[in-house]
Amino acid sequence: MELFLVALALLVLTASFLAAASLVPQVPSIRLCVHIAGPAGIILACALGMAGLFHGSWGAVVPWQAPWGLPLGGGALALDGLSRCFLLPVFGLGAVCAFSGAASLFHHDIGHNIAAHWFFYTLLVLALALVLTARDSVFFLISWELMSLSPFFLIEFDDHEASVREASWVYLVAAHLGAVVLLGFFALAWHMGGSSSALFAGLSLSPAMGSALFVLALVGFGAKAGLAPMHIWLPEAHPAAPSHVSALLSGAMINAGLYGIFRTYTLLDIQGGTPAWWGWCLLLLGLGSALTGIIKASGQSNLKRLLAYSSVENMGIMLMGLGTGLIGMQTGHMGIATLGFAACLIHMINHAAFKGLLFLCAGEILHAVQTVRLDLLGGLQQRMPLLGAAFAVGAAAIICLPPLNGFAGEFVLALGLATGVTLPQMEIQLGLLAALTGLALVSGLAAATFAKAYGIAFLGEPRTRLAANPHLPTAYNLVPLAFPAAACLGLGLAAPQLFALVAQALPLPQEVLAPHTAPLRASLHTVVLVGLAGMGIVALLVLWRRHLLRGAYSQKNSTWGCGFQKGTARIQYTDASFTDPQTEVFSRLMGVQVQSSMDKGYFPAHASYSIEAPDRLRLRLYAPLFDAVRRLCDACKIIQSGRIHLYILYMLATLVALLLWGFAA
Amino acid sequence: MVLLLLLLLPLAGGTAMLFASSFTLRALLLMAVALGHNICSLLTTRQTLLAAGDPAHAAPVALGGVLCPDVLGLVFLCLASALFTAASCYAIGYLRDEDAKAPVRRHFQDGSSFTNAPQQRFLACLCFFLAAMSLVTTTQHLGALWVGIEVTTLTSAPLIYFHRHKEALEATWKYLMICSVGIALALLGNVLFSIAFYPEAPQDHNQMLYYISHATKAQPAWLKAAFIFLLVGFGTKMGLAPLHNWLPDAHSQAPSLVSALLSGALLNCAFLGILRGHQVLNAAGLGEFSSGLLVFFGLLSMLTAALFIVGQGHYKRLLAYSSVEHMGILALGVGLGGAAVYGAMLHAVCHSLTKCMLFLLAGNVLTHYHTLSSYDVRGMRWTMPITACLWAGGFLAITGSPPFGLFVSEFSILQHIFTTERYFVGAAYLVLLAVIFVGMSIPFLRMVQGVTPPATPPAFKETVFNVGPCAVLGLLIVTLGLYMPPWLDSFLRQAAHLAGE
Amino acid sequence: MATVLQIAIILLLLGNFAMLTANRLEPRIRLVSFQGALLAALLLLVPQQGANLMHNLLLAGAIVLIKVIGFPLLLHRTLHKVGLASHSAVRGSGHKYAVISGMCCLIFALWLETRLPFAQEIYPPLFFPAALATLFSGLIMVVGRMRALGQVLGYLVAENGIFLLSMPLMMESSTWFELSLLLDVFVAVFVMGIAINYISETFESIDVGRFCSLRD
Amino acid sequence: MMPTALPFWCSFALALCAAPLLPGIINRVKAKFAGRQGKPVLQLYYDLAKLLRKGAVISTSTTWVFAAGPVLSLATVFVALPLLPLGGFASPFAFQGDFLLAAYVLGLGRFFLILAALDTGSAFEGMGASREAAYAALAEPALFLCFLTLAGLGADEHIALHLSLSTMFTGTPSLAWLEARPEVLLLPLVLFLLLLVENCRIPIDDPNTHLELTMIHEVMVLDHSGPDLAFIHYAAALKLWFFSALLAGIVVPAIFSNPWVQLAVNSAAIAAVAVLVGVTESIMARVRLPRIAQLLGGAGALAALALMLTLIR
Repeated sequence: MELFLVALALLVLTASFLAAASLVPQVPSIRLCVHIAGPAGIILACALGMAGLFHGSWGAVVPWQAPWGLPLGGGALALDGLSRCFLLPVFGLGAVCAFSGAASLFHHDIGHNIAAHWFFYTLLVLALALVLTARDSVFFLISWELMSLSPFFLIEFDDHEASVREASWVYLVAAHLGAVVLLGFFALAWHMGGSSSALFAGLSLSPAMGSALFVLALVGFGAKAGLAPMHIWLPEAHPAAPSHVSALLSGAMINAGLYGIFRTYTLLDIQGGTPAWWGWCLLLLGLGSALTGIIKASGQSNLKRLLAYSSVENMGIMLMGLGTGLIGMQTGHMGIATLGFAACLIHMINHAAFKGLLFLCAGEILHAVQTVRLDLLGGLQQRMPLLGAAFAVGAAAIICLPPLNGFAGEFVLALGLATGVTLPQMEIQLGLLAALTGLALVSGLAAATFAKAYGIAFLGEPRTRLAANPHLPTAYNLVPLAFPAAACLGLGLAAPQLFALVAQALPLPQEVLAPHTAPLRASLHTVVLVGLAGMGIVALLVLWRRHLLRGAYSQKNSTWGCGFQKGTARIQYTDASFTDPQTEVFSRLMGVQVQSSMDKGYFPAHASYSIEAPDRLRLRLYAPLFDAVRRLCDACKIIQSGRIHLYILYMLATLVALLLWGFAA
Repeated sequence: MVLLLLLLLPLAGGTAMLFASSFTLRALLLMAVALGHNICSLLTTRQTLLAAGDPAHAAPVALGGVLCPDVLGLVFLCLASALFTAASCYAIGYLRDEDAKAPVRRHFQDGSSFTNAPQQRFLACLCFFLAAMSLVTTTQHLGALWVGIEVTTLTSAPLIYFHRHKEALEATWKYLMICSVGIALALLGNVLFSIAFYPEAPQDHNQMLYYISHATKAQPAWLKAAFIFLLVGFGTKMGLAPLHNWLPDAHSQAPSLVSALLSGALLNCAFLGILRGHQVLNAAGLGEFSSGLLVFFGLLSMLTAALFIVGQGHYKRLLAYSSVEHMGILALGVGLGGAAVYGAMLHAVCHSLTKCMLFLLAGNVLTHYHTLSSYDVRGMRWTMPITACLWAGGFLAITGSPPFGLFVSEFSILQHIFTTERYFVGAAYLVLLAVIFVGMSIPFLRMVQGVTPPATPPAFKETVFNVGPCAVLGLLIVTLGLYMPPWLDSFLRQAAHLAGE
Repeated sequence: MATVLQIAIILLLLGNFAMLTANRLEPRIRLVSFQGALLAALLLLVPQQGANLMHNLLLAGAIVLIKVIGFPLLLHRTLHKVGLASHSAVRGSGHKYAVISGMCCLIFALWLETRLPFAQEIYPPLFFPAALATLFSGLIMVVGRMRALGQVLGYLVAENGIFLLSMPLMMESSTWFELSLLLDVFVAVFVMGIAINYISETFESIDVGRFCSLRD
Repeated sequence: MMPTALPFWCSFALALCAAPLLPGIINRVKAKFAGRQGKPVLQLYYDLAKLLRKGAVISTSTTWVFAAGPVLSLATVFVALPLLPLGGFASPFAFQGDFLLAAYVLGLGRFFLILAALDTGSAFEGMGASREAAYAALAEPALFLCFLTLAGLGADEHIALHLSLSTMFTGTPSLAWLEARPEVLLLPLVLFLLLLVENCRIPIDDPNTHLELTMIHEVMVLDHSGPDLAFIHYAAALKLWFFSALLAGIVVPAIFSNPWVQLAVNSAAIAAVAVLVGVTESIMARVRLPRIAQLLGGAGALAALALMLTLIR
């Protein structure tokens, strides 16, 4: 705890330094100072914080009382297993993204107030750490809002672009609307518990009140987590933000929404047991988000939008885990509960690693080629092999391929769902198994989507001149990628250990857990062994192949064009054509808009085909809603007509109405 | 004596101002009035608080008991004093710049020519305005309070008509007419109070003390009628919907420092009038009646403000409507009673500081961009970085986001709504706050972000005078959002206690 | 005494209606000054609880000075300055509505009187509704009149109504306060007069119906 | 069935050795139907031997991904195969949820094969890659449903490893349908369809066509040559064995006391599956590409039906 507090103090210190530096004129010496001191402070603080997390028992609850100066609430903080699990990505990605951001901003930032950027970055990390440890409603809300607002200033970094302004606005509105629901949630919880910190000590509630709180939490936190109908800010904000920010937002910040839901559930004690529909609601919402996310992702041609939708998918998978855990608890099947909760946390940690990696890679692509539109990329693997390898690792991890880390979470979740076959009630069995089938579809589509993302962006021939001559990343740019890439591999091989760590954080008594964790750890050990064996086999095969080719005649030549000799990069498959078979199946869900044109005749000279998948929820639901409100407001503006007579008439009418109301009875 | 100085200092300063011919003299005089008034109000506050805590200390009384401040009034007095200081600092820079411009200027909208009112008269009215507010906040005599509020109208009308062009005149006329009529109704409210207590009448000038202590003997029907008239009357001045119509016009046309004072200090004074009535009704056991009305008008004001904020392109009108919203929140908080009253007191403090800052900043924007339309202001962060930074912060503050003071007050009001299980009120409150946030975010962000339009004059010099007061106010609201000094807490709690907690 | 009082009250009501129907500004100004005189008379006629005659006389003198002499002078001066003295008639169709609303207000005031408990006969009969009706007539004039000066007259009438209502409650200690009220109103009208001057200079008319450039 | 290690490893060795026979059998059956003599049954062995000796032509567009495709596709089948209860003997690696590992490991191989295809930059290979990715995604739910149905048959949490391939595919189902649970018979049907999809046989894909525009799997490996192509062919054969072994695990009841008899019966069943594939290929035409998705949907629906019927009992 002490180390953790020192880390927080260091973050505060860094933030105040940066705030001061951002207000003075940006002369070169100050810029240099900020460039070095800002990220260094953040990285040091994150390292300290990380050390603080591993200091002492993982599951132990360590409370602390911070000084508090407001008339409401209090400064209660506590570290427990759940907080530690969620803090892991915050500190890990916080440091890595600061490193990467420092490398990419060092040269590129004429005119920007870099100190302000790093200030808000520090604030975000600090607020995240506080959100995850706060044990008081007001403290939590303040931290939450700081955490929600500071990304806004990070997203609007390139605000001379209209799309960035639009995106930052969408983010701000979504964040605030979610926060408003949370205001209601905490005020209600306060009322129920009688004090601002009562919620965090656990509330005993009637089912109706408990469900009201649960729904408020689900909507408020779900908006942050990017759950399906409330996800629309994600695909806008991530492409607009600088990539190191997207990585942190996607890998660490949206987890805070999940944390909120998770924490809320553990704190609500419903008389007569948790209502059954909670778990099903979460499972359904999770599956819906996962499917929506991945189907939309497969239709995107902007890499960062694709990654953003994939975050929606992964949050959905985590929520499915939470829902499974709830169902397990509710039906008294602790094995399923253990697996579900553990899956949620494991996948959360793993997601931070690979999504952070992928966003950072996307940032390097943007830096190298000036675009992340897949149809303008290609051939980057040959030109930037290390970057390509990092992306390949991330892509393989995100589609949950063993032996990388993504597999563990999905494995545990699928196992939890599959255990449903042993339950006595048929409807629960069917529900869980249907969810598992959905999960299988999601993972299949994810594989197709990331095959597209990596294959179209990095493989084949460059589709544009810029992609053919990219601005090569320096070692400083690449080193930060090594950490999450190593985490993808390392966490995959350390899956049993990760599971053991996470198991200590589960909201279940350890004696209940014990009979269920041991077999799972054994299974994970086998998975790791098989993975290691597979790596061995691969190594052997590679050596054998090399041996075979060494003796034989080999040559390099251009790709065989099936008889078409004038092969150019333009005849390659593009992202639109790659998605086509899925589009045929899911076009309705994907909301794709196909633009194809072809000259008439037998030998068309010109043809083009492109697809776009704008968010229909945003275009068909939210935009018209906002528009309608605006039109309503405009219509009502007639009452301020500018005529003084009318104004005085309003007064007269109000007076008479009040007198009539007051004395009629 | 100190108490009397609160009144005499600005009066004397204002009179001297009429004869001060050099700019430096006027500036010094203004600063002297502001600082002197500040010191006097702090001393008065200290004396009153001491007297409240310990009977051995004598409470300050002046003018034969007409001036007899209580904690509730002192909250607003201190606010008025602080805001006046900020506005005076700003005024020095502002008037110096106005002096430097050509005497006959072109209006940036229709191109018609106009002149400024003489500075002596403007500054004198500013001082008289302060004197009137001091009277309002220190008296316990409803008649004197009424006179004070009427005088604020009469002295602030010339302030609004500083730039002598058509729109300003229109705004001034509307302000003058609507507020005069409104205050006339409030006067009737005073009369009805007297009728309610008839044939008894207070023997000295501490009417409030008498009314509160004898409230149970009064006629409830007359008290209700009196409160209705007070509410409509002072509500007009305070800007409760649907009586708020003068407010956006006057605030948008007045020089920004005047708007800041109107919004931050004057509206509070009018609210004090309503609070006095509420105190009496509370004491008479009719608190439910007055609370119900306050809650209703509070929500109605928030709704009206939301309707006008969404799609509002004119940034000073936007701020004015936001004042309507916040006055609604104040009324709501007081109407809800209990812990919400404390929230309302805190809200009054934080709103005044924030709104004053925003209006002063709006003055900077207007000076630089020569437009009141938020559509034509872009890229403030590049041309005027500190203003933009404070402007964006002010937007977050005024919409009640942490870490600013308004978050604490809005949340404590919300919390009390839920504690009293008025879930529909709570839902309406939250929905309206959300709509207002979305509505305000669009123009504010549009102004801060983006690329500066090509026609903008090259550079804006941010000086101590034009951003200094704003920065100090900004610092104050951040501080209040993170740390509440214990003395302020107890001060506000005492005020809330008086206002019917 | 009571009969005289009732006559005065009836005259007051008739004056209200006359003002609501009057087209031109000058007769309205005369009617307002007539109302001021009535006010002074009523002050002396209405039985009061704890005031002495000297004070009442002083106050009545002040009323005559301000309302009967001061205001008409001020308003006439403004009228001439603005240049509307000769052709001040406006063809308006709104007057019948004004009269109807005046009637409604009277009815409303009578209704309100039945709803309110009157302690120990504060007001003589008809006094309360008449005063309230005066207040409302004033407000209707403010609402219905297009010219700035008309609005000021309406404001004065409303103010007179309130003054009437407060009359029976006056006592020794509050005389200074009533005086300061009168002064306040006078200053208000003075400031309004200045504003009207500016309006006529700037807009070349004092028709505030044209004031609609500030709107949403 | 005792987890006897020796028969299992023998079955594994048999699989490794005999897998290239299966395409030979299929081709022979097809030739017989067409009234031709046909290629030798051991043709693939000759091909492999020849390819391993040859050099490779590697496209200048490619990177290490191109080489990784064949290697990984072979390695992953190597790894996935021992997770199965080969020859009806429980795998020594069996654990709860190993079916997930097997499915994802095969997915890894497929993923890299798709990437290798995209690495060439060829339009045709991209075409194949895109189809492979899409149809694999659709096949996955059906496969999982099959597994779950089998798990549901023996549904009892007291059986250790009830969610393991070794429990699912060692004769329980065949015993079950013998005990009047005819819905289990749907499973071989679905699995057979999945076998056709995963191994790119008619009516889904035609490995022998000369029209690249209609191919799926074969068109993906157009640019691979030499040892790379050998790896791919061998991996494909092993994968065919894998799916045939699944089918065999369902239909062959575990009633043999002698392990070697069981091994023999199992292997015969696998050969029979190959024959069945050959027959299917001979009597059916290739369906149009858009119909494949419907076919997979149908398979999923059948599997879901089987699952529900199983659960209701």
